[in-house]
Amino acid sequence: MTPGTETTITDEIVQQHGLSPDEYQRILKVLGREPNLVELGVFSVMWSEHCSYKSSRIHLGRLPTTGPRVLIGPGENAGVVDLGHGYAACFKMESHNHPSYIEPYQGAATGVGGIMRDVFTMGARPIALMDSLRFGRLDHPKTRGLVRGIVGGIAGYGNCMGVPTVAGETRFDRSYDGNCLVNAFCCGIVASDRIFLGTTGNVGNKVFYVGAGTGRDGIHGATMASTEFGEGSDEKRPTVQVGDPFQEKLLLEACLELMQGTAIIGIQDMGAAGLTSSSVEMAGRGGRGLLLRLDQVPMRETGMVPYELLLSESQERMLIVIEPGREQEVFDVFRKWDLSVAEIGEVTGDGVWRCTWHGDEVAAIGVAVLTDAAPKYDRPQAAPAPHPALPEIFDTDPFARLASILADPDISDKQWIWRQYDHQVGTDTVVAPGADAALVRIKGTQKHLGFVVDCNGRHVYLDPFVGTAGQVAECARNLACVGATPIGLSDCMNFGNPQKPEIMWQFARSVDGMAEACRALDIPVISGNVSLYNETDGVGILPTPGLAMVGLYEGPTPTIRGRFRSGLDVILLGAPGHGWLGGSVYARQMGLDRHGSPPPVDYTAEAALHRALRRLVAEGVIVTAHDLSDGGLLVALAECCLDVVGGRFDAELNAGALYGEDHGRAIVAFEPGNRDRVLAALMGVPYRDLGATGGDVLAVGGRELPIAAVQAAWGGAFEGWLGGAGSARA
Amino acid sequence: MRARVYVTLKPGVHDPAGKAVQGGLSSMGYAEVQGVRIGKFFEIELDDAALEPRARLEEMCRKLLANTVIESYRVELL
Amino acid sequence: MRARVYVTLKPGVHDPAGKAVQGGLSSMGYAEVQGVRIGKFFEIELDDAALEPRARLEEMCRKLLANTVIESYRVELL
Amino acid sequence: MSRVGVVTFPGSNCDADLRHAVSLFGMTPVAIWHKETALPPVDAVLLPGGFSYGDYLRCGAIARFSPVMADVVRFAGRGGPVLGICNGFQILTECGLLPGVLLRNEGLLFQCRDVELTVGGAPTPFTRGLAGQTLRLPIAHAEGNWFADEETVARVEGEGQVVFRYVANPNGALMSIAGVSNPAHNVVGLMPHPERYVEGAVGGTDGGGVFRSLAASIGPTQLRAEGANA
Ligand SMILES: Nc1ncnc2c1ncn2[C@@H]1O[C@H](COP(=O)(O)OP(=O)(O)O)[C@@H](O)[C@H]1O
Ligand SMILES: [Mg+2]
Repeated sequence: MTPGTETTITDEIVQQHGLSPDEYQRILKVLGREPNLVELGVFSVMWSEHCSYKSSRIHLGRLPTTGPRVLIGPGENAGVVDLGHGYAACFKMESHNHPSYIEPYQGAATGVGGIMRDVFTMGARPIALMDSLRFGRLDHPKTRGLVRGIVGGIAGYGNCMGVPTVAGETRFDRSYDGNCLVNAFCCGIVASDRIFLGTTGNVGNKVFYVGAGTGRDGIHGATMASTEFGEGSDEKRPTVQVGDPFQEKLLLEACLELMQGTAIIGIQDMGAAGLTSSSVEMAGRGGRGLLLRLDQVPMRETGMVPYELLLSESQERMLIVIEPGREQEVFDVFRKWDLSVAEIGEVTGDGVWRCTWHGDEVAAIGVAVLTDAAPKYDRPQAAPAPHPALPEIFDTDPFARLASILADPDISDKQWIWRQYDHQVGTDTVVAPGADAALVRIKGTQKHLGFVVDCNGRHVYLDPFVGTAGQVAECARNLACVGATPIGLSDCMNFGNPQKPEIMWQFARSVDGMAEACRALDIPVISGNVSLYNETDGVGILPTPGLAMVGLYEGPTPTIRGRFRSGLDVILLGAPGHGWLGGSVYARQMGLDRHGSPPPVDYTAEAALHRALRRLVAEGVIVTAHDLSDGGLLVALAECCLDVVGGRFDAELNAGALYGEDHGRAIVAFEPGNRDRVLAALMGVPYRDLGATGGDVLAVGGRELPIAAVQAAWGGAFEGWLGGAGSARA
Repeated sequence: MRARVYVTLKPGVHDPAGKAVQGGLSSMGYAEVQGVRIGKFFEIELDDAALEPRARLEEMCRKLLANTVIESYRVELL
Repeated sequence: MRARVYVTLKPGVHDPAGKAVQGGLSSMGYAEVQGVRIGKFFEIELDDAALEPRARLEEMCRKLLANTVIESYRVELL
Repeated sequence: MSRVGVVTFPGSNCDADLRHAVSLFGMTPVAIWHKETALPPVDAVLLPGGFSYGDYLRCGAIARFSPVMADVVRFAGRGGPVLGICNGFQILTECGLLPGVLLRNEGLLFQCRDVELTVGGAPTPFTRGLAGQTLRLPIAHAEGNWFADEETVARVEGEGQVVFRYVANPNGALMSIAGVSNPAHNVVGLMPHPERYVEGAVGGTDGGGVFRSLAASIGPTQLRAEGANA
C-alpha cells in the first residue's frame, strides 16, 4: 500500500493542516472528490497564507508595478529592472519571522539562503544583501539571545556565500517582544537578455531536481508561518530547517554555469512548501501539467514517504526543466560541483499535477485548482479608535536629552551587527554600512546601485497611510544622499492577524499609502512579500511594511560620505519644518510614542530635494550629505560629527526644532569655496545656513557637548548592552 | 569533580558539517565510510563541593550548552 | 559497524569558545563551574566489511579529523 | 606577461576579487579549478579567501586534500611564489607549508573591519619594498587567531618569518601575528585581504603594494594605473 493514500480524512486532520472547514468544503468542491492525505497536505501548503496570499492579494493589486525600466514585476521569483547597456538588477525582500523566533540562528540563516535562491534562480549573480530586523525591549529576557542568534545566522550564511551585506536596519519596540521580524533582501545583476523564469515550456520536457538531498526538515513550515503563535507552539519545533550555505554556494555557481548554455527552459527554487509549490508554480506559469516520480527524488534520510517529500522544506534545492536530449549537460555541471542531480519527471499536456511513487499514483490535482482556485478573501476592515493626541511637552532643557537619545536602541551605533557581516567581499562596496544608503559599483561600467531598507513602525502605527508614504519618501531621500535615483522598490509587509478588522485596515491603508507615494515619486514596486499573523497571544506587532529601495547612479565613483570633516560650511536643505514630534524618538523617550500622528509628506518638495541632492553628489561639490529622519536635526548633526570633528550650529533650543521628524530635509556640508556651485545646484530648493565644522565640541544654539561624549553615548550603548561572553552556540 | 557533556544533533536534523567531512573522507579514498555525524562535548571542571551536579548540569544543557530545538544532550559524571 | 572518534584540544592550547562558555555559565550563576573545554566527536558509520577499521580510523584522524598540531584524538569502536 | 594562478576551491569566494586585483597590476590571472591534478604554467599561485568546504571541520582542513594541492606543494618546494589570503592562509597551515594554526577569534565573532599592519623585513616576493611600512587593510574572518607551540613561535620569530603583524591585535593571535612565511620566504599567508584595497574608489590602496611586489618579483610588467575606477 502506498503511504498517504489510504488514510480517511477527519475533521481533526483537516484542522491540523491549518485549513478551515469552509476551505475544506472548497477543496471537496473544486476537486470533485475527497483528497487523500498527500493531497490534503499539498492543499494545506498551497492554500496557506504564505503561498496563496489569500488575505492580501486583492490589496496588492493597487500597487504601481510598471515603468519604463521594469522588465519583470511581481509574480516571478524576484523583480527585474533594466539598468541600460545590457545590465539589469534583480531583487526581492522576504520575511523569515516565525522560524527565526523559534531557532534564531538557523531561522535567519535559511531566510538569507532563501532570498538568494530567489535571485539566482532568475540568472542573476547576487551582489548585495540587506537585512531589516525588529526585536522586543532590551530588557525582555529573550531579546539578547535573539539578537545574537539572528545576527549570527545572517552573517554565517551571507559571509559563506561571498555576498556582501551592505545595509540594514534594526529597531526595538515592546510589540516585538514575542515576535521578532527578520526580513532579508538580495539584489543580483543579470544580463537583460538572459533572464530565466520558472516555467515549463513544451510537453515532454524533462524535470530535473538539483542541489541538496531532501530530508524531513521544516515539514509544515509554510503552514507554521501562517498561524498565530501562542501556547503550544513549541511542539512545532522539530520543523526547524538547518541551512547549509556551502551547498548553496555550490548550487549558485553550478546554476550560473549551466545558465551560460541554452539547456534550461525553466528554473525555480524550492522555498517555502518545497517541491510542491515550486513544481505547481512552474506548471501554473507554463500552463501545463507535470508528472513527478517522487521515488526518484534524492533523499537524505531513509524511509521517507511521498507526503514528506512533497512538504519538506529542505534548503538548497532547485527544479530545472530542460528539453529532452540536453540531460548530459545538466549531469555534467552538477556533478562537477558535487551536487545531487536527478531526473524526476516531465511536463505533460493535461494541466494536471501528478505524483507517482514506484509507479503508483499518489496525487493528481488540476494545477489551476491549486493556484487560481485558492481562496481569496476580502476580509473586513475597521479603523481602530483614534490615538490619543500628543500632549504639549514641557521640557525646559531639551538639548540635555541628546545623550540619552543618541543611546536610544533605535539610534545608537549598530557596528556590533554589521561588523559581523562581510560587507566588502566582491570589492565593489563604495559606501559601506553605517551610511544613509549603501552604494555598490558594477565593475566594468560607470553604474552604481544604491541600497536602503527602512521602516518606521511608530509612524505607520499612528497612521498607516501617511506613515508608509513617509517611508517611501525617506528611502528615496536616503538614496539621494549617495547620489542615486530610485529605480524600484521591494516591500515586506509584516502585520498582525488579518482576521482582525483593525489589522486588515492597517494593511489596506499601508498599501494605499505606499501606492500613492510610489506613484508621486515614480518608483515601481517590482517584488515583495507578505507576512501576517505576527502576534503573540493576541498582541500584534507595530505594523511594519519594510521597504527596500534600489537606486541607480551613473558616473565616476562619487566620494560622498556621511561624516563631516574640519573646515566645512553646513546648510540645511528643505523647508525648515514644523517641529513634528508625533511618532518621534523624542516622544518615545517621553513615554508618548503611541500618541499623535506622523509627519505628513509633501511629494513635490520631496522630489525637488532629491533632485538637488543627486546633483550635488554628481557634481562633487559637497563632502557630506545626511538626511533628517529619526531624532531630527540634532541627531543628524551629531551623527555627522561623532568622534571625527565638532562644529558650531544655529538652531532654536526647543524640542520640536531639535528633534522634530518632519520629512523633506537633509544637511549637506561643503568647502566654503564651493558655496556658489552648491547654491546653483539647489535649483530653488529652500536652504538655511546652519554653521561650520571644526573643533571638538558639538555646539548648537549656544549649548554644547564634547564630541567624545557624543561618540560615547552613541557608540557605547548597543555593544554595552550586548556585552559579556559571546554565544556558546555557533 | 569532572563531568563530560555530549551534545548531538537530533536524528533527522541536517548535519552539513558531517556531510562535508564524509565527502572529504570518501574523496580521500576512505570508501568504507558510509556516514558521519558531528557532535561536540564539554569537559567541565566542577567545584568538588558542588551540590546535585547532575541536575545542575542538565539545567546548564537546557539553558546554554545545547540548543534543544535541534540538539539533544547527555551528561556523564567522571 | 560504527565508531566514535573524539578530538580534543591539547593541553595548553587556547580554547576561546570554552572560555566563553565558562564565562556564560558563571554569569548565569553556575559558580561551581571552574573550567570548560570543548571538543568534538564524530559518529562514523562504516561498511561492515571494512578491514582494519581501527588503523584506518587512526589514519583518518591524523590526516583529516584532527589537526595534530593542536589536537589529540581517540578512536572507539562500537 | 606574467601568469598568476588563482585556485578556486568549492566554497572559495574571493577568487574573482583576487583575479581582478591581479589584472589591475598588469599580470594575467589564470583560474585554476581545485580538481586539476597539475598546475598550468604559472609564475605564482594564489589561494583565495572564502569558506572552502564550508569551513565546517576546521578552516582549510578539507581543501588541503584537493587534487591540485599536491602540485601546489611541489611548486612551493621549487621556490615558486605562493600566497594564501584568509582561507588560503588557513589551507597553507593545514597542509604544513606554513607554521601554526588559525583558531577561533578571541571574541568568537566574525569581524569585518580595517586593521593596521606592520610589514616585516623578510625578503618575500609579496613584500618587496614594503618592509617597515604600516598598511591599512581589511580583515574578514572568524578564525584568524594564529597559534603555535612555544618552540614554533620562537623559530618563526627568530628566522624572520613574521611577515605581517597587527598594530592592535583584533583576534587574539599570538605575538599579534597576522601573516607568516615559510623558512625560504617564498610561501606567505596572511589573514587580512590586500586584494580588497587596490583601488582608491573602494576602500583604499594599501593592498596594492603586495601585487606590485609580486609583479616585480615574477617578471617585467606594464603596471596599469591604480586608484582609477575600472
Ligand atoms: N507586498 C508585495 N508587494 C508586491 N509584490 C508582492 C508582495 N508580496 C508578494 N509579492 C509578489 O508575489 C510573488 C510571490 O511571493 P512569495 O510567495 O514571497 O515568493 P516565493 O514563493 O518565491 O518565495 C512574488 O513575485 C512577490 O514579488
Ligand atoms: Mg521563489
